[in-house]
Amino acid sequence: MTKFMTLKDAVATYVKDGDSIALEGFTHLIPFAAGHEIIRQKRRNLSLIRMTPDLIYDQLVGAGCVRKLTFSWGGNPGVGSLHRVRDAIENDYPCALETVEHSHAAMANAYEAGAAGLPLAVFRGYVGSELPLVNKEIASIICPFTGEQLAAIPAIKPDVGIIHAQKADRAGNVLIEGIIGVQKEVVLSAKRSIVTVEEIVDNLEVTPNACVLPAWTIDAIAVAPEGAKPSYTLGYYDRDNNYYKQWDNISRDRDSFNQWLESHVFGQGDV
Amino acid sequence: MTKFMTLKDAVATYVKDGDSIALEGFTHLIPFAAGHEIIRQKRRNLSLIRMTPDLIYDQLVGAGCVRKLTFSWGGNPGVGSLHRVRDAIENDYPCALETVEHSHAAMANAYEAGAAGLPLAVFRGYVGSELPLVNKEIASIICPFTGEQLAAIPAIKPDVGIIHAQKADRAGNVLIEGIIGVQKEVVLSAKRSIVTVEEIVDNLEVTPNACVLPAWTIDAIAVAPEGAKPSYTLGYYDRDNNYYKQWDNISRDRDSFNQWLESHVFGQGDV
Amino acid sequence: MTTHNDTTQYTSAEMMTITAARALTNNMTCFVGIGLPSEAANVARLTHAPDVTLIYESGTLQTKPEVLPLSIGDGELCESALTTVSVPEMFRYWLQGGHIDVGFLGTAQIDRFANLNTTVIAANHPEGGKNGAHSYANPRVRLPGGGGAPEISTNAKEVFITVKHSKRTFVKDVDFITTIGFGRDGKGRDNLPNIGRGPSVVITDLCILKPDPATKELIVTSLHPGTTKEDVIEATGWEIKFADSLETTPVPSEKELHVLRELKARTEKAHSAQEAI
Amino acid sequence: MTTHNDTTQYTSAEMMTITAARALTNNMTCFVGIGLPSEAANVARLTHAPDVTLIYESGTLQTKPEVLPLSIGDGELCESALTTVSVPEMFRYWLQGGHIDVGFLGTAQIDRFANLNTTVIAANHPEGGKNGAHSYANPRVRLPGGGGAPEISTNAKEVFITVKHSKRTFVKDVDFITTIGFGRDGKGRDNLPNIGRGPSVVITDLCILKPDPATKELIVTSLHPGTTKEDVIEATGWEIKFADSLETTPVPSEKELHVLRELKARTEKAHSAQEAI
Repeated sequence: MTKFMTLKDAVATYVKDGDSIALEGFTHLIPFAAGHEIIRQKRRNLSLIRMTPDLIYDQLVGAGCVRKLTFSWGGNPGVGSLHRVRDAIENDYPCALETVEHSHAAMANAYEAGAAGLPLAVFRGYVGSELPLVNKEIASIICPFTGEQLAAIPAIKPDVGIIHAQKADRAGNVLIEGIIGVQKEVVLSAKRSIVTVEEIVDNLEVTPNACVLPAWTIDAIAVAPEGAKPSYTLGYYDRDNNYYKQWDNISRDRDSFNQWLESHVFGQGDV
Repeated sequence: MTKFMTLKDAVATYVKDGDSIALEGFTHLIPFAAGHEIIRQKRRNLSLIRMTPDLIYDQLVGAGCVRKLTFSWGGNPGVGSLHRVRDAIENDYPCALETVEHSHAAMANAYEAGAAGLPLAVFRGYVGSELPLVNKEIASIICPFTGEQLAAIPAIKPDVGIIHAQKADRAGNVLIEGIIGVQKEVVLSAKRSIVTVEEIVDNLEVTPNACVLPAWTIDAIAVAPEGAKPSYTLGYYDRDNNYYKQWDNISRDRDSFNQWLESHVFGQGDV
Repeated sequence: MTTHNDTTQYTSAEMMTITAARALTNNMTCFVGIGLPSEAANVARLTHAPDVTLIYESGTLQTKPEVLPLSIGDGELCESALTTVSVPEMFRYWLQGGHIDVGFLGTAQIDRFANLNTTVIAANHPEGGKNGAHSYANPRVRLPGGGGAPEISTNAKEVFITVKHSKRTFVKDVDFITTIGFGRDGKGRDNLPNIGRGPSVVITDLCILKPDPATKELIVTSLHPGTTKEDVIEATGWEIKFADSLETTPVPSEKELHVLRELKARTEKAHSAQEAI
Repeated sequence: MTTHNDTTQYTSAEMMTITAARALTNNMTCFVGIGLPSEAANVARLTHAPDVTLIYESGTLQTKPEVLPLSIGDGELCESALTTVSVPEMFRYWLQGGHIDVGFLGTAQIDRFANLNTTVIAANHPEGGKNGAHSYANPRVRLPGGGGAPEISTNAKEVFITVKHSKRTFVKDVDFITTIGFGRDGKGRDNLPNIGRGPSVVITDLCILKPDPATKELIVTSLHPGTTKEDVIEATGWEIKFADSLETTPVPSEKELHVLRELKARTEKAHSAQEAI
């Protein structure tokens, strides 16, 4: 059953060197607090999966935690490049980074297939694209009824799924609301899962079809107020778009990034 | 764009002899009013699709509207048989009835695939079952990554999808709440769609992830208060379990069924 | 339904339901079939397993109905659930996704390898054949069909079955395998790493049966009080075997009987409340 | 961002956005890419097409943002949407399911067959090759990647593209086909009945281009006021052709300019409101 624990304990217990990990949240509810805790605990050789690596993976890559990155759109949204990711790909700094590149539709389908317990995702994708030339994961199947060739890629089933959500009740059931992305899929497909929440409440007070993850689908719940900042939590705080813009300068230079890392991650106390 | 119209006009405009039609609603929100209107308009040679044929299809079959039935559980829930369906299968009364039989998982996946625009559904199903011996639609594919054999069946894409829902707003957006079954899938996969609603409201007043069908996915909306009775509409009225029990006697006998048909369907005025 | 106020007396149906309820424990997630399994699962929840997670194929997750549903999608199931998901999501993410510990099923026919038939009864039909391919089109009795069972049986980690014991129901070979137990030869799950381990217990109104670990043939492991081996042999369509260490099933407790009877009385009242046609 | 209060004056960027906005009509469902397409789509909604249905890949259906989103999943998009679905549902049911009339895309590189490259710039790299297979691993410039575009381009019924015109952007052959227009030879969509008809218009800050119906090569069909053929030739990396009946794009109206400038001002204000790191 679900264990409420500190984020420090949750990461120490469930995140191991070499794990494949998906920290998801499609722009909304990106689990930054959990990512920073992974950096603080100096996990290494992680294989990270995320549709949009975003600042959170720029930080994890820059901190040297990552050896492999699976993604489908690798920029700083509306701003520009992820400089730490580029430095790793282009210059092996701070270490070499292998990449597996997909489209959004492919990754969304692969998460769906993972949650559905299937070994593969089948979809009408990559038609005419040259991504299959550079990603050997992309295969195809033939429909036995129509003869149509459809794209097939392996389902995503990470060792650890990590998401941020609005709230949990005292039994450990979790409500996700707003842009829910692939978060349900990540928790249901992962071998182990960690959920950070803004708060714990007596009653989730939900409508009949709300996106609620039952307690028994989650391994650890940690309270992390503002745990998605500079991303946002609907109903709690807005996206800090200005932070995203400023990240461009901070991350462009190795020294300024390392200073940021020291003061904003390692310099922060336990959560 | 969506047209508000009477149920009579909606059926007259969008339901044709020989069509494949899915009137869905998993126990909840079964579109009885729409089914009765189809009987009144004497549609013939319909190919009906429903996971649980329920009383609604017993009535349509008994009324002679149907030549083919695709289903996955064909009883009167908690009560017994669907006598009109059995009479059609066993004695060709009032006409012969072809059946295509699936499991729930298969049909749920086939509706999902239809909504997803795919020609086939792929799932881990029918393992060890003898249904594939008697249903030639059931095929398989081999996963190119693991070699696992998985079940494959054609996607369901009906000519007409018909559902009942709680309410529409004045722009024609529809809220479905509670046990939502495969209703979204039916509307999204059907060539034409009809939705009956309990009422029209100024504002749906929904939470961010409510099951709402945009107006532009629907061809016709008809107001049909209590349009799901003796099934139920969450928030409006309960399931009439007693009606389901009494149906056993009414439907067992051809004469008593035909009397019921005259008085309760043909004898009813236009909706 | 006759109710009994004397809790030292109980019917064989009550014995069956309560014994079936005891198979569920507090930390299980159970995909519940309608009818006998639903009754047993809710008795479990209202007695020794208050936190057992009940899931119905209508999409209701973690539901706690006050009265038993007549159908798999009664309003009560949704209103008392943690949340309700679509039926495709239920079958894809929750069942096939591997989140169900126990699938709890009833059946019309069951054979020695715990294969279930809810499709057609046809063995005595002149056109009938054993493998179903021949008899299906022209059955003696047309049953409702598979519903959720074929995939519940393979995608849940294990399966409990509860069904009344009779020679008509307990047959050597089912007329049609709607839902696999262990296949026609007991080896139907061998070399299939991605499916569950299948039926682990069958609870009837006479006894408890479990598959022999080696052959997968159902054998009697416990007799309900007052039931003899002869009763079981008489009600079973194959040469039924008994475990060496044959047990006697504990009698229902006062609390269990009280909870079951209250539940059935509430249910009866709720389902009769509405008007006539 | 410089704003202009004189609506008889406008920038080429404003001309591009407003011309792109005009391509959308009131009854379309549009899958909106971030950046220029999002700006154009919202100008359309705030001017001539108040009921245009805007859908973003973050799952927001029928959204009506007050300010432009910086990212594809800003809170504004969800709060002003009819409803928000999961990202798998968005790509499976809404895009692949065939409910999108127009996919509105930007790009980093576009070629004469309207193929788009947002993956790698590599043609000038010593290791680079035209088909991308070779240059991908060691690019001159690593771009963000495909995101939603590869499947938007094939699953939407048609595609609009808006991008600034320059020789670096408008190349004869893209270094890498992230997203198909009409393929390397213009025949990439032939005999594929289950995909959309592809790019129907490209709107730049200089002109409007459309694919030749026969060859699928992009040709200029309308020049923006003040733009010459030479300007376009100079900014295009292949021998660009002009339609016989070459039109002049209508100038922005006062209302369009006002709406665009107000939208950008509101957006600027909203995105700068938060604290520094």
